[in-house]
Amino acid sequence: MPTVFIPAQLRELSGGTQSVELEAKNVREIVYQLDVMFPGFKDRICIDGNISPSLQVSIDSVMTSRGMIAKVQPHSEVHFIPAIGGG
Amino acid sequence: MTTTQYRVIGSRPVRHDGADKVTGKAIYTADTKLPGMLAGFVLRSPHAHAKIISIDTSEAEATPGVHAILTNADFPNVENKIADLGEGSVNLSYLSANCMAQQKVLYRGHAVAAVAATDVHIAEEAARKIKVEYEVLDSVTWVLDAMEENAPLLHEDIVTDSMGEKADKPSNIPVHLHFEKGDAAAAFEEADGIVEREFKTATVHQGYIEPHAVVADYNEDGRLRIWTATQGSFTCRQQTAEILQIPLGNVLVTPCEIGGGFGGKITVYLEPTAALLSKKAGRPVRIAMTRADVFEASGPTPGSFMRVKIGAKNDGTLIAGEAWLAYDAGAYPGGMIGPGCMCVFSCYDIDHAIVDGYDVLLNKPKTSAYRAPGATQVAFATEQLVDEIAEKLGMCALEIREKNAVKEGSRRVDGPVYPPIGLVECLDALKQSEHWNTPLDGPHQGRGIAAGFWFGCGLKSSAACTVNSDGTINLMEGSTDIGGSRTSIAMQLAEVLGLEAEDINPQVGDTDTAGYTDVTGGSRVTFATGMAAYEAGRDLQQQMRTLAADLWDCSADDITIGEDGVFSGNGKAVGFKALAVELFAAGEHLVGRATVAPECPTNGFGAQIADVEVDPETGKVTVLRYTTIQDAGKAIHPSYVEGQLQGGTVQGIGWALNEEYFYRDDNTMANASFLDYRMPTMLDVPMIDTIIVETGNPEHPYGVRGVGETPIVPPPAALANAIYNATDTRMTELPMSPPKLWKAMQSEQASE
Amino acid sequence: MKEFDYLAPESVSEVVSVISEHGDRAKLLAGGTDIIVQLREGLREADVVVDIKKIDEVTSFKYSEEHGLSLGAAVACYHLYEHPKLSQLYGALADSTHIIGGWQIQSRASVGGNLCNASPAADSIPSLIALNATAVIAGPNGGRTVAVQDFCTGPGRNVLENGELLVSIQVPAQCNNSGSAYERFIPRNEMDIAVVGVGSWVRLSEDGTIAEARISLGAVAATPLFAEEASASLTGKHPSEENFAAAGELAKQIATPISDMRGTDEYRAHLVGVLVKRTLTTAAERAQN
Amino acid sequence: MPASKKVHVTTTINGEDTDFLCEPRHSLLEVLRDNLGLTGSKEGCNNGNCGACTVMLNGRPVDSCLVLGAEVEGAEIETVEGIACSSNLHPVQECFLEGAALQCGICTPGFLVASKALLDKDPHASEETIRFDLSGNLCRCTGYDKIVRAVQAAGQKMATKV
Repeated sequence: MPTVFIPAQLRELSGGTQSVELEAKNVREIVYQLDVMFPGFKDRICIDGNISPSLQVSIDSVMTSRGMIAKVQPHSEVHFIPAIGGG
Repeated sequence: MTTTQYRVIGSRPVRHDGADKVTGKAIYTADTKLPGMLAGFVLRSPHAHAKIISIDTSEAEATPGVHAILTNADFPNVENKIADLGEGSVNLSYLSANCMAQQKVLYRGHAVAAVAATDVHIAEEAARKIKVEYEVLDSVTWVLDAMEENAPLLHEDIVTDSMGEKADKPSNIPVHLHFEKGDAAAAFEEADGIVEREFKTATVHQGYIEPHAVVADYNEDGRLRIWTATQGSFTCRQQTAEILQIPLGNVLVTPCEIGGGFGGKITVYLEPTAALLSKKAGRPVRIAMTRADVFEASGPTPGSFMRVKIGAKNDGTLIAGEAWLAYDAGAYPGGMIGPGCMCVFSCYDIDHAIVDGYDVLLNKPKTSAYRAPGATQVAFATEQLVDEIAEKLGMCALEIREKNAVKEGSRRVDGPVYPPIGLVECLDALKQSEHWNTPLDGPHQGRGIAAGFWFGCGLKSSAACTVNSDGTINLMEGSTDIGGSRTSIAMQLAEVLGLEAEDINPQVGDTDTAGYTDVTGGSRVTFATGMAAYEAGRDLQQQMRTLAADLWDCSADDITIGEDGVFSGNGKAVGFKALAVELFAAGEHLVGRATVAPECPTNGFGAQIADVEVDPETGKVTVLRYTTIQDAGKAIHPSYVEGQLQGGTVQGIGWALNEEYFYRDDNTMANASFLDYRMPTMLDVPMIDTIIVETGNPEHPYGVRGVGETPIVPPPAALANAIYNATDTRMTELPMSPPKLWKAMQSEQASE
Repeated sequence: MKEFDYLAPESVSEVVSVISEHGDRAKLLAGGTDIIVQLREGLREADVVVDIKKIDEVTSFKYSEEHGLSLGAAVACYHLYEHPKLSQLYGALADSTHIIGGWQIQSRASVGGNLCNASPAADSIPSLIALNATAVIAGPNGGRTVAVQDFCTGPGRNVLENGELLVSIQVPAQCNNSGSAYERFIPRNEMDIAVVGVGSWVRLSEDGTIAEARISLGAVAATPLFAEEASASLTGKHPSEENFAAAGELAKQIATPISDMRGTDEYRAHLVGVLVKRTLTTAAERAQN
Repeated sequence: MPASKKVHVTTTINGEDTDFLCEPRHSLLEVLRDNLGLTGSKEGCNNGNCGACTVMLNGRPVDSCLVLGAEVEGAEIETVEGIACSSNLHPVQECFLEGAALQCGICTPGFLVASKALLDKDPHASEETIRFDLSGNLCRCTGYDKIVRAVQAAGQKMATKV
């Protein structure tokens, strides 16, 4: 099952839990399940149903631009991290 | 390590745009002249923070030669919409208000009105006749002051966002970030050695030699044409269309040759203004910033306050890290704090770390990216602490870095683990270098080293190649060429097709002709647009294979394409050119195309060695020798890779030693000129030796990693470490200018 | 930039009449490296810009062993440091003119312009003062001369009155046993404004002691200063590091520097000591050679 | 305020007799770029601190932003456009290209004019001399390393050609 890391700033919602494993095929499924497990999770990282533009999703160290529809593999590691601009 | 032998890649052809650029023929934005073109001038705020009470343009309007005057009333209302600009996102209302102040001016240099006239002098004189009544407000330019509860508030509607959680009252802190990995508090308890310091860095500017410039022609049919100095024509098109609230498809952006950017020419400043002036005047309008405008109203990159702490075991293993970072955002949110947090410990495998970061609004121009934005500041802190703890533990500065360097599988504080990376290889190259193995031999001299990291991104790129009847190729791509990228992109296409670099005629297209391409930034162009060119070449080859099968009376599957681009099958072996000529004669006109969107960061690591001599009487630092080492994955055009390393390093040296925004008591900038901003001249730096490490990037067909940004990261830290080794004085504030270093040396002597 | 008229008279008297007529609204143009920037940035305004480079007297220079150097006010900097003999005789002036701006600036900027602009941090003025130079002025009531050390009256202000212009600068002849040097401290190595600048001149006696010395300080007061006491203290002394350092300490006493983006008052005062010592050392070496 | 008249100026630019009308306030740089279409000389700062507008005025390198157009009556001016001889690049141009001594290219015209002036004076100029004499030209891209080497290489080419 994919491992999802709970951002440190949202661990107040997860009761300190740092990561969870859950059955999911894409980011949307992850977000919705986490929102059930940790109510309020979705509102913290989404705007208008999409990942907040100030965040990006890292799946196995790849910064996906696909947001909620990005696919995850059975052994994927998923992080929600700040978006980066470059010079 | 890549061992493949290439024909074109790794060679050093003369760049395609070279002759134009050494004869003065290359056309930059300010060189563009359209029939009937007017000159624009932007009137800017003399105050750091003020309410605009009224603007009276009547006298200016009556000036002969004036064709249009613009104020904030002419700008459409844009909602608080967040626009994704490919590389980062922006709130459009802030972007618009940064182009033309709305109710308040938030920094000296903030645009308040603009004039278009037959001549720039007339426009300027008319602009000076515009009467703006201000109510001057208290202002703030130091990051910690701006965070105070009773600080002058820049925006009434901004509250702190802590990953989606909003504070209940407004403040100058739009964003608070927090990261944790492991249990830092417990790890510090177990540490045998701990070092902690506070650091400050000054606001610095990208310092491109070409001031921002734009030409806009708003056509009667609603079509807007823009020629501009931008790092990204597509993002410029989007920003302009969104601010003006016009359809994207109505805007054509032609990127002219660009005189440097370094991250500072991504945000639009002048385009909407020029467009609206053109619309009002019914004629094309050109606006160019003055150098003072550039300093006061564009860029810069954040000044910062940082408190960083690291802990290690006696054997030198770094086990704990803690960082508290506050970065200037400037007048609007969206600073560089995210990457700052993610880079503070990015070179070291530290199991337990905690990082807090704050984006802080203050009365400076809105900060923008500058080469590895946010990373140089934190490297200045961490790389000094690493030296300090090594000294405490009796280790050598290189040894402790080798022991703790991140490698494949190391996890960053923000979570992701690294794929294969090259820091260890860079440190090894440093260790083997002639520089490292040559001792210093004079008084007041010192050597310092530092490592650096920047993510390097992929984003989206497109390329199309049209085959000419002689088998040469016109390559159309969309990446503004700031430093020879046309050639490094063309070389990758030449390599795959078995051609020479000179057989490719690369062109940077405008937004109507090139496929969508993100900015020239993020160290991505040679990597991603190069990949697009490679894929376009592959596309062409597949088409040619199919067509050749008809020609040669065999099945396409029977035809193979060699590494040298030779098509072989049915007893024939024909190179690209010959086959293309044959196909053209047979009536086939070929176009290859590709779009790519690689998503894996290219992870550029580097390490640098600095030798300095410090004048004990004046505190002036002379850089004696410098070596920059960088993992390029694979260097396509080594000369231009070296150029990136050397240029980034010298920018870092400037940041380290003399560059800074000075503020007067009224919080207006005191040194908005090249004379007083003090970027390095040729006389201030030595030759910059380079060592290119090539670890190969598995995500790119030729193994390319981005190299543009990382070289600016280590210099302040490497020089601070060198200064310490020369003087026993730890410099925790940038720049380490002579008055500051002299003062610090005096205090050091007094405390001994 | 605001509009102005351009005139290029061919005689000093024509200039005098034009600037007498226009007063403060006329600005003289020699090398232009200060005045054009000031007009462009609105720091000064003019109705008429008077180019003085068509006038022989102000664009030429001559040297004689009897009268020394007569340096036309508009002679560009490079003439001084590229001239084999002048650069040797007037080391401090060669030092100064070689570091005013970059090469491009030195092709245009003049010592006379640098003097008239009267910046406290001007690089050539401490050298002129150390060399005991005199300003030769023409005006509606005829000519007059003023010692360079008395020429500047404040930042950007000088003794020139309505209708007057600087025609040339008279620098005394040099003997074999004199030498001079100018050094400034700047954070970069070129293209910068002096944080402190010091010009020193010494004449040695037959016995190797100092017969006479003149030290001048820049950027530590509203005008460049002649450090009279520090200079006099060296008479009869040996050119040694200690004596030079002691002169530096005395020179510091007349410095009243400000703190600004170029340095603190404390740092500037400290630099006076360092640069007095360094320039005296170089000046003495040049005198000995 | 006086209504300033345009000034008629006759001069030689890149060997060609040229005349133009300009306002007294127009700089030589503005005249070259706007009146004469010689946009090779660049404006980087407009106050003599970057060297991007360097041209030769009567055989000396000057910042053309600090020269009034009206001043150049009877003068000889050479700009970057005049460095190449018909279709042949000058050694200093060749060496800048071969040595990758430019990135964005905006400072390049100024560097080329100043470098050629320096090498005409002394093709064997030392690194120290090169760095001193070209310190009035700012480059933000290259870190100067390749520019210094290109100037040195051009000096060698020029010395052997003579």
